[in-house]
Amino acid sequence: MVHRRMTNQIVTVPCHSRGRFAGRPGEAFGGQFVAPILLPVLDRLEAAYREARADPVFRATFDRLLADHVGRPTPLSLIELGDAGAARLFLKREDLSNSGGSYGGGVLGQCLLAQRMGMGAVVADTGSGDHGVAVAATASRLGLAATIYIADPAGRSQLAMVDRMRAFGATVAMVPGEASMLHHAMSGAIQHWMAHGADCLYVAGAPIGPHPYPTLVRDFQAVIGREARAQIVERTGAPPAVAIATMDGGGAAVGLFGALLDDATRLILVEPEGDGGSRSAAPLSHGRPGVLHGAYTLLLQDADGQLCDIRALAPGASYPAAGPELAAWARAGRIEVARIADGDAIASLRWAARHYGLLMSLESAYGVAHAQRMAATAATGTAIVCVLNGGGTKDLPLVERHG
Amino acid sequence: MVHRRMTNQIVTVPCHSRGRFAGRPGEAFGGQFVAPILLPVLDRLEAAYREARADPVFRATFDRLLADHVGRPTPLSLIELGDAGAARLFLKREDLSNSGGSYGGGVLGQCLLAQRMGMGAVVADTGSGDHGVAVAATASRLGLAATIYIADPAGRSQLAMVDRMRAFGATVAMVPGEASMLHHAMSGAIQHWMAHGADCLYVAGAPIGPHPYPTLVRDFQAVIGREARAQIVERTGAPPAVAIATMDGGGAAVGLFGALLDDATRLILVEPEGDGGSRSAAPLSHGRPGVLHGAYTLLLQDADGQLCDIRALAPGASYPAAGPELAAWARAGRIEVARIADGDAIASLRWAARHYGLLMSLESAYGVAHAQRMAATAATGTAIVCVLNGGGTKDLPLVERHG
Amino acid sequence: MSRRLTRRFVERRQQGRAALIFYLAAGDPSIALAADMLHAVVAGGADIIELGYPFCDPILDGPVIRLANRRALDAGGSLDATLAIVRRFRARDADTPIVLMGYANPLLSRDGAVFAYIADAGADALIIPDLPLREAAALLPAIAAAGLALVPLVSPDGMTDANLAASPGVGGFSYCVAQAGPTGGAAPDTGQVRAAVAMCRALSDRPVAVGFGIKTPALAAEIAAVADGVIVGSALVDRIRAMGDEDVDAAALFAAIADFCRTFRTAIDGRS
Amino acid sequence: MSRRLTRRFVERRQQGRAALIFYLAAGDPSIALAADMLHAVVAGGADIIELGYPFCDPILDGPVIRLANRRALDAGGSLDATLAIVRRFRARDADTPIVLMGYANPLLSRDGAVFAYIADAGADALIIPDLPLREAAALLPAIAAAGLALVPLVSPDGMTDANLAASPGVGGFSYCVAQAGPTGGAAPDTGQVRAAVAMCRALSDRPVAVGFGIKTPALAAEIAAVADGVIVGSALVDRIRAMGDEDVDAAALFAAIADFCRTFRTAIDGRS
Ligand SMILES: Cc1ncc(COP(=O)(O)O)c(C=O)c1O
Ligand SMILES: Cc1ncc(COP(=O)(O)O)c(C=O)c1O
Repeated sequence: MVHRRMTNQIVTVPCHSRGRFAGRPGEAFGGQFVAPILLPVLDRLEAAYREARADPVFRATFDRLLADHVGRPTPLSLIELGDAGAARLFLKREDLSNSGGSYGGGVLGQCLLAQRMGMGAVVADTGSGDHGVAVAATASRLGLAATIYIADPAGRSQLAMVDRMRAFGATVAMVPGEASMLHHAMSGAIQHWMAHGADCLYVAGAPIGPHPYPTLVRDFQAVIGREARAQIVERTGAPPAVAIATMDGGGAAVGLFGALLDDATRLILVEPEGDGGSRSAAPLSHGRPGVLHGAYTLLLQDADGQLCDIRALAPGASYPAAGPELAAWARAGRIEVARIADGDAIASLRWAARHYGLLMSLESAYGVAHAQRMAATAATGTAIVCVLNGGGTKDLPLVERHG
Repeated sequence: MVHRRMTNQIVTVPCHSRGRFAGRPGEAFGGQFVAPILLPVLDRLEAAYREARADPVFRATFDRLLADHVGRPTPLSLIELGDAGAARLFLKREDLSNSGGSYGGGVLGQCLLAQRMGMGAVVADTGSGDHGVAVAATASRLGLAATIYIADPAGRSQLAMVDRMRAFGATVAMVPGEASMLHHAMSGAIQHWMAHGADCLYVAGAPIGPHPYPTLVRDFQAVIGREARAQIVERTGAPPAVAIATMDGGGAAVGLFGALLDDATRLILVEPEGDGGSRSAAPLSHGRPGVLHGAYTLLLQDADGQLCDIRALAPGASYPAAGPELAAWARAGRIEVARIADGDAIASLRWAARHYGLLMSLESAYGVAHAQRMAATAATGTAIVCVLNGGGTKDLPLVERHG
Repeated sequence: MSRRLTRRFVERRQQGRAALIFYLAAGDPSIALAADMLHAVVAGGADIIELGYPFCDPILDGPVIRLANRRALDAGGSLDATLAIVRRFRARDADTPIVLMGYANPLLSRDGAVFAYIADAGADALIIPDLPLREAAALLPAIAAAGLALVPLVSPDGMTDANLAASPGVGGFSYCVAQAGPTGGAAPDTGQVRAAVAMCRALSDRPVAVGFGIKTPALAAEIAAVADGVIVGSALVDRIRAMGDEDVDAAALFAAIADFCRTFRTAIDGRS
Repeated sequence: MSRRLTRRFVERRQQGRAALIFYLAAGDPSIALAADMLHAVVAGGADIIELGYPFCDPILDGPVIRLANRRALDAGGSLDATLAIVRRFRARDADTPIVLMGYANPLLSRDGAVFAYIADAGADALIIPDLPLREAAALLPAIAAAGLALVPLVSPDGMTDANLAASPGVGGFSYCVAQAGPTGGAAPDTGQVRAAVAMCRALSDRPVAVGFGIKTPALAAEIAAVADGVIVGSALVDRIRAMGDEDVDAAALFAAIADFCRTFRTAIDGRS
């Protein structure tokens, strides 16, 4: 009896009503695969969100702090591609927000929920540091204590991120010895949360984790897509022909795409292909369904169900799973999935720095590399929007080392 | 015959028609105190600017790149001061622009002029690194070669700034062994310029230097004040009661104040008082007239006319002179001058990080510290705007060391 | 077969003794020694074995068991290897129930025959900490059909999804989690354990076994006085790790492990 | 008195020799030795001395002269100290013109009597590289009234503010700057210098002295063939610095400096 087949999941996919996202016929991603101790916490969170969504005061507070704390709206930058017959490439500048990353809306919404639920603390994990900084900054603004789990940082750039989190008053917990693997930091944060669920909310940096997290993150991040859509309509008269985001957890992607689902826009999620080996961080392309951190979704795993040891070049892209809703959109054909190799992303990062004075994070560069590729063959004037998840200062030592 | 009197300058202050700013009666700051070799370059620059200002294409290009390169408009953040009877403190977020500092407009305008004059290169000096990064980024966007002079950087944060400049393709020249003194970097840049004046434009980071630089910088930076004024009118119905900027060269100050001169707004320029000793960077408060880097203005100097060896805590605030127009405004009573000690600025930086999740540069913190002080006694609802010159990541090691 | 598990609790209750349950990771420190390791634990007085199939991200576990999972994986451990160990154990022990413990993904990434395959190897029940009843609901028919039982976990502050606890396929015993943090934590407060056990009894008639943080024979004895079973994990795993640092042959290893388990057996039997 | 300077150029022209001008920083390496250092330079054949009053930010100067300014400041140098040195020099040398060279700020931060004070000390003219004629215009009456002359600098690519070059108070000679960069740079091209000198002659009847980058007797001789004066700065300053590293007494120092200057004198007189 050999059980090494890669297809044919358990046919009766676990399925209850809440937090499920339909993929192919019969496929439902999401769920709440967590220790029973977290279920009451998740149920409370879901109820609080339902209430908050209907509460005009909550919505007004959220909008006010999007402006006064996150620094929204973020700009949209047109990159001239030289050639007169070229496509128009617009970059949605999430790097120019208060904490310098694309996490502002999702973090603000979740922290406001923690406050509404009477909690005094939040906990989060961070790979590149951007999400940790966003959580630390927002917790500071709302008077919450924050604990941030990060893989023991090696380079000086990551140390600068830790310095920032500490300046905001956060406690930074280093998860030792496990390279830059985001999912170990996440496990640390979730363990912390399990031990302090009554007063402490886990704040997700991506639309991953158990229900209701993917829904919360999608809804709170949707401001990215709403702004981008309005900005592009203002500048070109129509929604974009193409929208592109990198799959680094998917917080920016779900935010951008969420507001464009009803348009004719092609939505393209770009996965880091790595160097073809252990660096591939492409769960939508190469994963199969399974459970990680509370969600049934597409995972990079071996035949035994062990997670692949991803060592993606971009520290923010080393999560071996896709968010369940993104997995569903991809399986259902609503979004396209592309892949870009590390070398091409680095070339794109350098190109933008050298020719446009724009230093983007390595995570973002996978999406921009794909956008460049599409722009080269697209019809004249085609409007392509790509979200920049963050700034690249932190990544320069990495890029240097890549040679 | 003793010539140690600190007052009684040469009564017939050198005076020609161009680039003079009237201070007290009989006082005229500015001028072109440069080696004769630079005069034709300055004359060409002045003529080019006169032409450019009248050219709608130049203006449209400037406006387009303010949006698509600099990422303007920058947000305005309201900081809730807790207390219901408090003033309203608005921060103009220059930190949330493409290069993360308040230099975008001035640098863009000057680089466009270099391009218009057919030059292929620019040169600049930088203290904190912010101006150097802005010049490197903008030169990259416009296809100009950039050389940036910086005092040999010590800390890892300044190294990160150097990494950024290099990523944009700039050549970074370290001025050795002279601590963090901006004016040595500036002398290096000016020497470079003198040797390459035909093809290379010096790009000023502050409204200092020989005519027409103070005027160029003021005009190109005015976008800061125009935006801030409009944003505050939109939110409060009127221009701000008070506008505050730190005197770190004055690029942000001149930009903010320039658009508010015709309002009833109190304009307050805050000088770093330091620890009372060699750290004072307060040329408006403690300087007397003299010539530095091409301009007749207020300088921190000894009785012999030697410049004071400023070792300001904030690397961007270690310039011993005020811009000539700011000096004139101060002497003429149009702006008020205040002073803040290092310790108070650091406390303010920490306060904003801890309570508002906002990490500002140390330079900015002098202004914000004064704004806090004023807000404490101002009438309910008084609108105070303070410009944030840049982000504080680079300054965290300094703040740490200060204890 | 979950009946073997139920029968064992009934026997022990009739004897007035609490059931002693040891957790260990299948393949730690070696696949070759694993079946004999289980026999040694039984020889030391275990009534039931909780056998962990290893996972790379054991999110409910503290450092001791995390590292044991890592060692087991490095030694070639997997769900298949775990079931092979169970088969070898069953060849010499048809009585001691084996509860398979592990995380959801290695099961859910298999096809629908996985539960039959597990039962066929000789395991009796399942503990899957990240498969709460609301998510297990759709799988319970297959679990029940295979003759297995999914052991429900009851948290210190109550049971969520209590409505599903009586479904076919849920059973074996109630796993009373003594504290909120990960495994291997501080010793639980006996008063709180007493309350938690009472709550479990109110929720169902199943036997109640208590785990998490029970690291000494004395504490095990205290808990045994109020519960139907006591579960010891990190303490045994840590002992196995410590033996690995000593240079002993297999026989000496098994003897030491049996001796270690016996200290718990003796303490419990002295009290219960 | 600028007449002393004018007279010197006339004398040299009549002798068919180019004037040899040396720059040094007042007070480098010591204030006490400074006047005798000037006498040594004259003994070595200097026709005119360009004496730098030190400034902390000598923006037109390369590293050699920057450091000399630093040394002079560290030794207590200042405008006052420089003028005291001039007074001491004048006590024994009433003939050699002294052109004071330095930056604008130490002058402009004084009161209006500063030019009379300078003339009174015995200096004859001023070179102020950051005071172009357009800025000097308002000061020229006071300069002229004190009997001084502001020496105009003429850049390689022409003269700006040429309309002001004939104003009273401008004079002494035309300073033909041989190259665009700071002092102490590479040797200028003789052909270019020839063209620059011709341009200076077309602009005014004043004698033309050439400076910047003239570091060897051979080059000085080549320039002397086409100009009325040759200015040597960094080469002498660097020699003074090098002597400071040797442990010699004052007499030996002055002798060595005089010898150094004489190599230039000899080379020039051999050619011009
Ligand atoms: C997942 C898991 N880990 C560990 C243990 C044991 O807990 P401890 O290690 O605190 O003794 C159990 C008990 O069965 C368990 O289910
Ligand atoms: C300001 C200044 N520095 C230096 C020099 C000499 O140039 P160099 O050092 O290249 O010989 C002169 C010549 O007078 C000068 O005016």
